[in-house]
Amino acid sequence: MQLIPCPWCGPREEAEFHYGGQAHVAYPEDPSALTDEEWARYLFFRDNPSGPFAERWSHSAGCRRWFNAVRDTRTHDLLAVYRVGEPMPEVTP
Amino acid sequence: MTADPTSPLHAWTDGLAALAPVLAVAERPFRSQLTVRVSDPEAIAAAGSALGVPFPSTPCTFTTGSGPFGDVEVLWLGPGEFLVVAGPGLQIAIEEVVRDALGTARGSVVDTSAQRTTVVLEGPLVRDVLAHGCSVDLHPSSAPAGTCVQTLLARTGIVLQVTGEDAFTVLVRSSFAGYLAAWICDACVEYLAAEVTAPGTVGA
Amino acid sequence: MSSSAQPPGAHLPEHPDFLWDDTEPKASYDVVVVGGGGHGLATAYYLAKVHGITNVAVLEKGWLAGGNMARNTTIIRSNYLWDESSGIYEHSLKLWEGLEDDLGYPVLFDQRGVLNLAHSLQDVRDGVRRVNANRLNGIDAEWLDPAGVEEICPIVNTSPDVRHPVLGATYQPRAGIAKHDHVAWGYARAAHAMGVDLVQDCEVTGLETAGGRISAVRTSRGRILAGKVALCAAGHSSVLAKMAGLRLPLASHPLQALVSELLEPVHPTVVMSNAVHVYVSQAHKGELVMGAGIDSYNGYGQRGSFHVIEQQMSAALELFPVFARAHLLRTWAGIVDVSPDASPIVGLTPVAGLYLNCGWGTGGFKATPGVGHCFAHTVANDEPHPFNAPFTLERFTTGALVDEHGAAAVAH
Amino acid sequence: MTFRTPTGGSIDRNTLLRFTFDGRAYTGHPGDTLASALLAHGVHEIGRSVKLGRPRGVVAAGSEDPTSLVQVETPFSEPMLLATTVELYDGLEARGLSGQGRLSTEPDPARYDAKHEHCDVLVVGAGPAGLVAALTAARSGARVVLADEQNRAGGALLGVDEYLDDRPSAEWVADVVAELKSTPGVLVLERTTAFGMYQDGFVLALQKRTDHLGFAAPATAARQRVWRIRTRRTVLATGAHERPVVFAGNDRPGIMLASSARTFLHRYGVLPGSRAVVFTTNDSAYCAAIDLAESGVDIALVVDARPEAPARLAAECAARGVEVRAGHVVTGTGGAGRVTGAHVAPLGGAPGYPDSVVCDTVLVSGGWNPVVGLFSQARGRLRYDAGLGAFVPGEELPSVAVAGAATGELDLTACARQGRNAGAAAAAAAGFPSGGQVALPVSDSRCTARSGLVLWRVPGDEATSFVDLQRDATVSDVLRATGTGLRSLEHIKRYTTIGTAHDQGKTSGMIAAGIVAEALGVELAEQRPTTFRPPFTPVSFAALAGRDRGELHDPVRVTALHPWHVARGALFEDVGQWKRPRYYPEDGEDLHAAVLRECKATRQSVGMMDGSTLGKIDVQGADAGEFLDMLYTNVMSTLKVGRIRYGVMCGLDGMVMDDGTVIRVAEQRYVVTTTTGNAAKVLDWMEEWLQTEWPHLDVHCTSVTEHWATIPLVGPRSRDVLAAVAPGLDVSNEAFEFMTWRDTAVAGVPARVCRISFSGELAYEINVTAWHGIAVWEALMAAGEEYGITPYGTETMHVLRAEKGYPIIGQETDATVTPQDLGMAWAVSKKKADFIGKRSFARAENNRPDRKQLVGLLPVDPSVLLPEGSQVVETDRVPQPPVRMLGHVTSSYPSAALGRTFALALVRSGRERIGETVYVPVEDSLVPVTVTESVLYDKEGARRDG
Ligand SMILES: Cc1cc2nc3c(=O)[nH]c(=O)nc-3n(C[C@H](O)[C@H](O)[C@H](O)COP(=O)(O)OP(=O)(O)OC[C@H]3O[C@@H](n4cnc5c(N)ncnc54)[C@H](O)[C@@H]3O)c2cc1C
Ligand SMILES: NC(=O)c1ccc[n+]([C@@H]2O[C@H](COP(=O)([O-])OP(=O)(O)OC[C@H]3O[C@@H](n4cnc5c(N)ncnc54)[C@H](O)[C@@H]3O)[C@@H](O)[C@H]2O)c1
Ligand SMILES: Cc1cc2nc3c(=O)[nH]c(=O)nc-3n(C[C@H](O)[C@H](O)[C@H](O)COP(=O)(O)O)c2cc1C
Ligand SMILES: [Zn+2]
Repeated sequence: MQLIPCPWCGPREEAEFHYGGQAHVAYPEDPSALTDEEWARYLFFRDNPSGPFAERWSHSAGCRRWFNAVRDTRTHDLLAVYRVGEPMPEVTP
Repeated sequence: MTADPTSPLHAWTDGLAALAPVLAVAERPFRSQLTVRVSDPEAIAAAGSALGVPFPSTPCTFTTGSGPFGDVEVLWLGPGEFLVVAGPGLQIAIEEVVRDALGTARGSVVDTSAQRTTVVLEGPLVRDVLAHGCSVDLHPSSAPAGTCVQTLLARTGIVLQVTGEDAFTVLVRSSFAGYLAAWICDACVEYLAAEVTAPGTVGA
Repeated sequence: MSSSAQPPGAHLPEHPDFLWDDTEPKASYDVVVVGGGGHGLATAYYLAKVHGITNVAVLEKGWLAGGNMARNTTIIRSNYLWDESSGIYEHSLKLWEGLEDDLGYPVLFDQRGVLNLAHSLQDVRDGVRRVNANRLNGIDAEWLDPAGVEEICPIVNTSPDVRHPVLGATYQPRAGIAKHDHVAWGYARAAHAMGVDLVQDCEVTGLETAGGRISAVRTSRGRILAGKVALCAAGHSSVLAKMAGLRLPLASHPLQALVSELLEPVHPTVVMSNAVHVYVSQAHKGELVMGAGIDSYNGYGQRGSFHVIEQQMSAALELFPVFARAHLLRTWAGIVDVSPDASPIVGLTPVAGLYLNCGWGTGGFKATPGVGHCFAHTVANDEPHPFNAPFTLERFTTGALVDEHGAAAVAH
Repeated sequence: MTFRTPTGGSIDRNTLLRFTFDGRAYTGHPGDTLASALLAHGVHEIGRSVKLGRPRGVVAAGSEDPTSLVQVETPFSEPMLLATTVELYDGLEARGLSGQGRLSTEPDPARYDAKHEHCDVLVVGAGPAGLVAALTAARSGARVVLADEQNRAGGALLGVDEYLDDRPSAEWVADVVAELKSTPGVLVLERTTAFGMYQDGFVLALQKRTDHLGFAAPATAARQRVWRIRTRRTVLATGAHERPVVFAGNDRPGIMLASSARTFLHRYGVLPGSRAVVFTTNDSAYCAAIDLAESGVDIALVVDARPEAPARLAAECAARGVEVRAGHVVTGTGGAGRVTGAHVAPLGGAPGYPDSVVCDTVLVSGGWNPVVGLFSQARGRLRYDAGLGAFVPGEELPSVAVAGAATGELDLTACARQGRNAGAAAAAAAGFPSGGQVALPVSDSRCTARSGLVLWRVPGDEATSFVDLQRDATVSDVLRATGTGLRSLEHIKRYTTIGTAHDQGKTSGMIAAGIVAEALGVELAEQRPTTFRPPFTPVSFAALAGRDRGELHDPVRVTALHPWHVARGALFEDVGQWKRPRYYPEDGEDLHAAVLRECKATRQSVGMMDGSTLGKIDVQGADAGEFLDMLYTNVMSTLKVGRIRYGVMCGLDGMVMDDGTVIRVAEQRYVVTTTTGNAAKVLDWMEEWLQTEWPHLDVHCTSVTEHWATIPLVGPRSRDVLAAVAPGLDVSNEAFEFMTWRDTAVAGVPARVCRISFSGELAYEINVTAWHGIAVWEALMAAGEEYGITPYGTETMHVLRAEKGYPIIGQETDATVTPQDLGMAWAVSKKKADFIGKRSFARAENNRPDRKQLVGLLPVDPSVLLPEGSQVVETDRVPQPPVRMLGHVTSSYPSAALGRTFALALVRSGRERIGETVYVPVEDSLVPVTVTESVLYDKEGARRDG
């Protein structure tokens, strides 16, 4: 069970959180302007790296806030936690 | 004709009372509860002064105070999200006052009085009982009185307030209240029995 | 001392005295298969056997069949909902039925039947729907009421008073389990015997193209020229595809499983329950083999979180109270590549000569012979086999998904 | 004959415990394990091996023992326990196993639980290293947990007669434990095995709390507890396990690890036999030989594989008349059951020479394996220590330190020093500066294992040279495996099954690795050991399930009206975690009869149901309309205050996700309803969009699902009933129109009444606070009595809505269905620039003419009820599979209103097929059905206004 530092509530057990996959995938400005390929990319295609990964978590059983984290998917170590809207911090895995 | 209200745990009154002396547990039903969403500091301050209690500015805490609606607690539920709790029957009046205080600031006020019910737990074993299902560190050094966390207790979400040395308040969604009561009673089984059997027969 | 009668399952057939030789990679191959799991080995085998292509190397970054092949709960069935899925899984099941003879290896395919339990009225509707679809697709399938479930597996708690009572189940008698290592080694040995090189400790670190066509793979043991490259890297598919500039609609998650110590036979079949989240069988030696829930986050660590195992145990005891004093002996995790519609991606890619077999997620062991056969066809002919033709990458663009979780809600 | 020494051991000789093993009665004492009690009676044969059926005994004294498998039968049957870890109690019944345990068919009556514990420093292992580590950390003021799997602290000291600082080691241990237990913030956990080390200082430990009490265990106490420990720092002081040497016939009962025999002597006052051969590769077994000799065991011979025996120890042996033969090994043993003799020959000597020594015991020591399982679970890299012949921790981890014999250090004072350093460093790292040095004990021990020879096996009959005694895997199995071409230890493990048994290779894994390396001619330093995985020792399923069983397995959610439903005899349906009344049978009615009655009463007069489980979300803010316009396929911003609109919500993929009504409460405030199952999902969905994509929107969403009790009042007489309980409300059609709402008082309680209908009838949905649900429901029942008001359940609700062609999310939809497929193109805005799902409607697949569409099906024979889930085919004869399927039956009911059966189905190009006959295979027949529109009842909507 990972200990995830909620930016507001501090470290809490993973069971209190909901995973939201890759971070920084913005809803397209104008979906109708996209080709089917572009729309499919937004809909289904995500980075899936082995290593540091910027991803979203929601403290669903706590303060119910979404935030971003950089986690090393090889070790599951959380390298950084930051709020929605902030840029991804530099991390050294 | 006016209908009598029924609280989610009314059928559990005796069952919970029977947990004494291990734990003093009782439902405190029908409290006025309002979910307030607001981030603007001025509006927050205005709401606080209208109720006679400053809203908590530290995450995972609650504040208490007294004002036109008597004793009022404000619980931090999340950034810009608070639960205002007062005695029974005040929800409509408080909603109005808070809405006025927020003025044009972004925010919302919702009467959620019956959404959750309140269970008060007291006694020296309260931390032990809760530690069977709550992963938050409740040691006084990390959860002093005034702490208020939203977390899980076994398989239900709760809002947990540390109200005194060995006193906690749990707010639980009404539909989960029966589960919570059953869980607490079950968690106390061993402690209740330890009251009658010789101590030290089992480990910590 | 208890009776000296031999416990069933104590004597498993012996492995053969020779499996394969460790090979140094050659400078060049007609086909390089990346990933020495079940799928990679089966693909190499059918390339050699069916298509006569033997200048083939299977490159494995660790030890052969040490990925998900070493970690899965070995459930084999073909009772999927959609026609596309039934096609390839039933093709596979038929191959399973002849595999032992085909490979000359005791793969211990045991058709002990698989039950998928229903716990809600909607589960019942979905189950009946799937049974009816299966039958029309020529797949053996039955709908059982709780009494029928009890008859097949008496230790399932079919009492109506439990939290999630069993309201019925689908049953596929031809489904079952096999011994995963035996399957992999059977394919490896047979492929090796036909001239396929099995190269272990050889991690592919780069894919080279020339003129839009795959030309070579870079590996931890040097550069290897390749006429064609077939990716069979399961959990690592995204990482490999990225080497060729491809992005895949996959997320790699930890999926855990566990075993008990050896027990006298108690569980005659395979039971899966999606609502209570249990899938369990008793393997040949006597250990209870159980799959746990998937961990929600992406992870390449081959380990998951323990609360998933704890939930698994409480769910298991709801269904099987007799398991109370069985002991958890070992837990582990694999890395499963999950696609958005819970169906695989098998076929060509925009890079000529590069072929993709991935997205089997939590359920690709059962497909090993089927996909090996079809993928070999795809690679050999540069054209999908009819059974894998629906499982293109393009379906995510057109919307022609084969959504197996929405409708059937059963994985593995 | 007894093998109990006259004195000694930490057993209570004054108390006699009775037990049976394999049906024979024996006695023992408190403090015994089942193994020590059996050995005291000379019983060495515990069970038989799984594959070969060979007799097996006791090899080690602790949890690393590979062989002493028993089934404990009292007070409750439990399989596959080690006799060496079962503490004796009065009335214990057990029997030996042959490799497989048996599960009881009775339900386990015991309780189990879990507890969270937080600490600054966790110390695993209460041997000298762990004790000093814990005490050092405790003195600093840190919160400390000390866990040891044994029933008392002391570790290796429990099995020796060493003096520390000139007093018995037990006294030193007792002092440390006493100080720990009296230090606030310290928790000492006995009988507690740390079995899993995870991320971020999360350690799981299993405490056996009442097993040792046997029949006296209180039924109210949790028998076993899983401690979920979250620690900032961990010190692993898990010690070392003695390693055997493999030789022919090494599996016979009576062959035991030397240090374990010493433990049986000193801890339990039990001798392993009468005449022993000691076979060692290092010094430590000499102490066993000397101690046993002094206790009256005839030590026939000490066989030391090293070319030269250690002079001082050899002299001590000589002083006791014990012969030491250096440069020799045990090459084989004899005996039908228990060992009766050992064959001794020079190491690497000429064949044919062996000297047979009569004995009933062979004590073996091949060196020591640090217990590194937890360190490895914590992702610590291991390194091969050639001097030790074992893998040791090969790196430092940020928050996990290793101390004592677990590092490979075998000297007591050095172990304790490591413990002190680790304890101090851990406390300091957690923010607690030193609180006073702990003095390091000095031992009078004569034997340490360091100067050993690494010897994996003695050449000899490979087929009886057992590597994994539990799995019956021998040297010949290992060599067969390497002969097949396999190189990796992982492959060899799987080929031979070595290390996969109950003991997970605690004593066999290292040896297997050594033999493989020799066979392949590779360096062990280049081999990776097989992976250590949780649990460290087996843990019962029930312990892990803990209290999450029965009614606590998964919370049952109930509405405020639930007690009423129960009292009324409702039968319930599980919908997610909710219990919803499915129907209310009267006088022995079955489902169909009850539902027909409920439907009829509702359509003809008035019915009422509990709709409280519907999700309700309060949406407030200046941008609420804009927000809802993005989430719903139709337009919500144009809804007038006071009015209600039905809405459909899709996922990004354009598939229907949920539906419900949206009411506009005020200019900047809406309340939306969701389906019961999707309430949480929809709220999360809203929050996700608001927080991550559109934080600029002034919108806040708040769940009010449980604040309200919701009561749909349905049927032509609903207006009369409502009028009776809501005197202040003008219920006329003109004053209170369809799809509008009013705030009023119902039965004297503030209520929000919505005029919506999911049945096609005149209907009202009455919302009051959950507190008032029962009172208002009862008032409605009373007011409706004269009209025969009938409570109905979900089944009737389903029939009524199906007659009207209204889909149920999750029943008519399965994540592959669009609003257009449901015939709800009217609810999909053409005007809005965008909303979630819109873009996906433009994909090729969404515009295929042969998509499955929702239609009605009327069996040609009106009495035939189609099973839900049936498939639909085109032809009146089923061709050879695979058969082309047109779709499937989603809902099917007998209808009181239609006087016949009917169904809803998703059918390829369904709307084009209206009027056609298609076929539904049911069992072995084909049922002809006519495709119709999905709305079958009151197509004109005449009944809606009453
Ligand atoms: C716990 C668990 C339970 C499961 N239960 C079932 C079940 O009951 N039934 C079922 O049908 N399926 C099940 N599955 C799924 C099934 O195991 C997989 O779908 C299937 O094994 C995948 O195919 P594979 O055997 O080729 O994969 P793998 O065995 O994972 O093979 C992929 C190989 O590629 C190698 N590789 C990766 N990257 C590189 C590289 N760069 N260079 C070289 N080699 C590389 C890996 O090391 C690995 O050996 C389960 C999976 C898990 C984890
Ligand atoms: N004579 C020799 O050559 C020799 C060899 C080895 C060890 N020793 C002696 O052994 C002692 C080593 O001291 P130490 O403290 O390092 O080790 P120890 O063996 O004394 O103590 C280790 C303790 O850890 C416990 N343990 C192990 N794994 C556990 C787990 N997962 N959960 C809970 N408890 C667990 C064991 O029950 C044991 O009590 C020294 O006295 C040393 O001299 C001597
Ligand atoms: C079907 C099946 C049965 C298994 N049975 C056992 C077993 O009886 N004992 C055991 O120790 N491990 C067993 N394992 C687990 C393996 O030991 C190992 O954990 C797994 O292959 C993953 O490899 P890893 O743990 O080395 O990473 C089994 C695995 C599978 C897939
Ligand atoms: Zn939080």
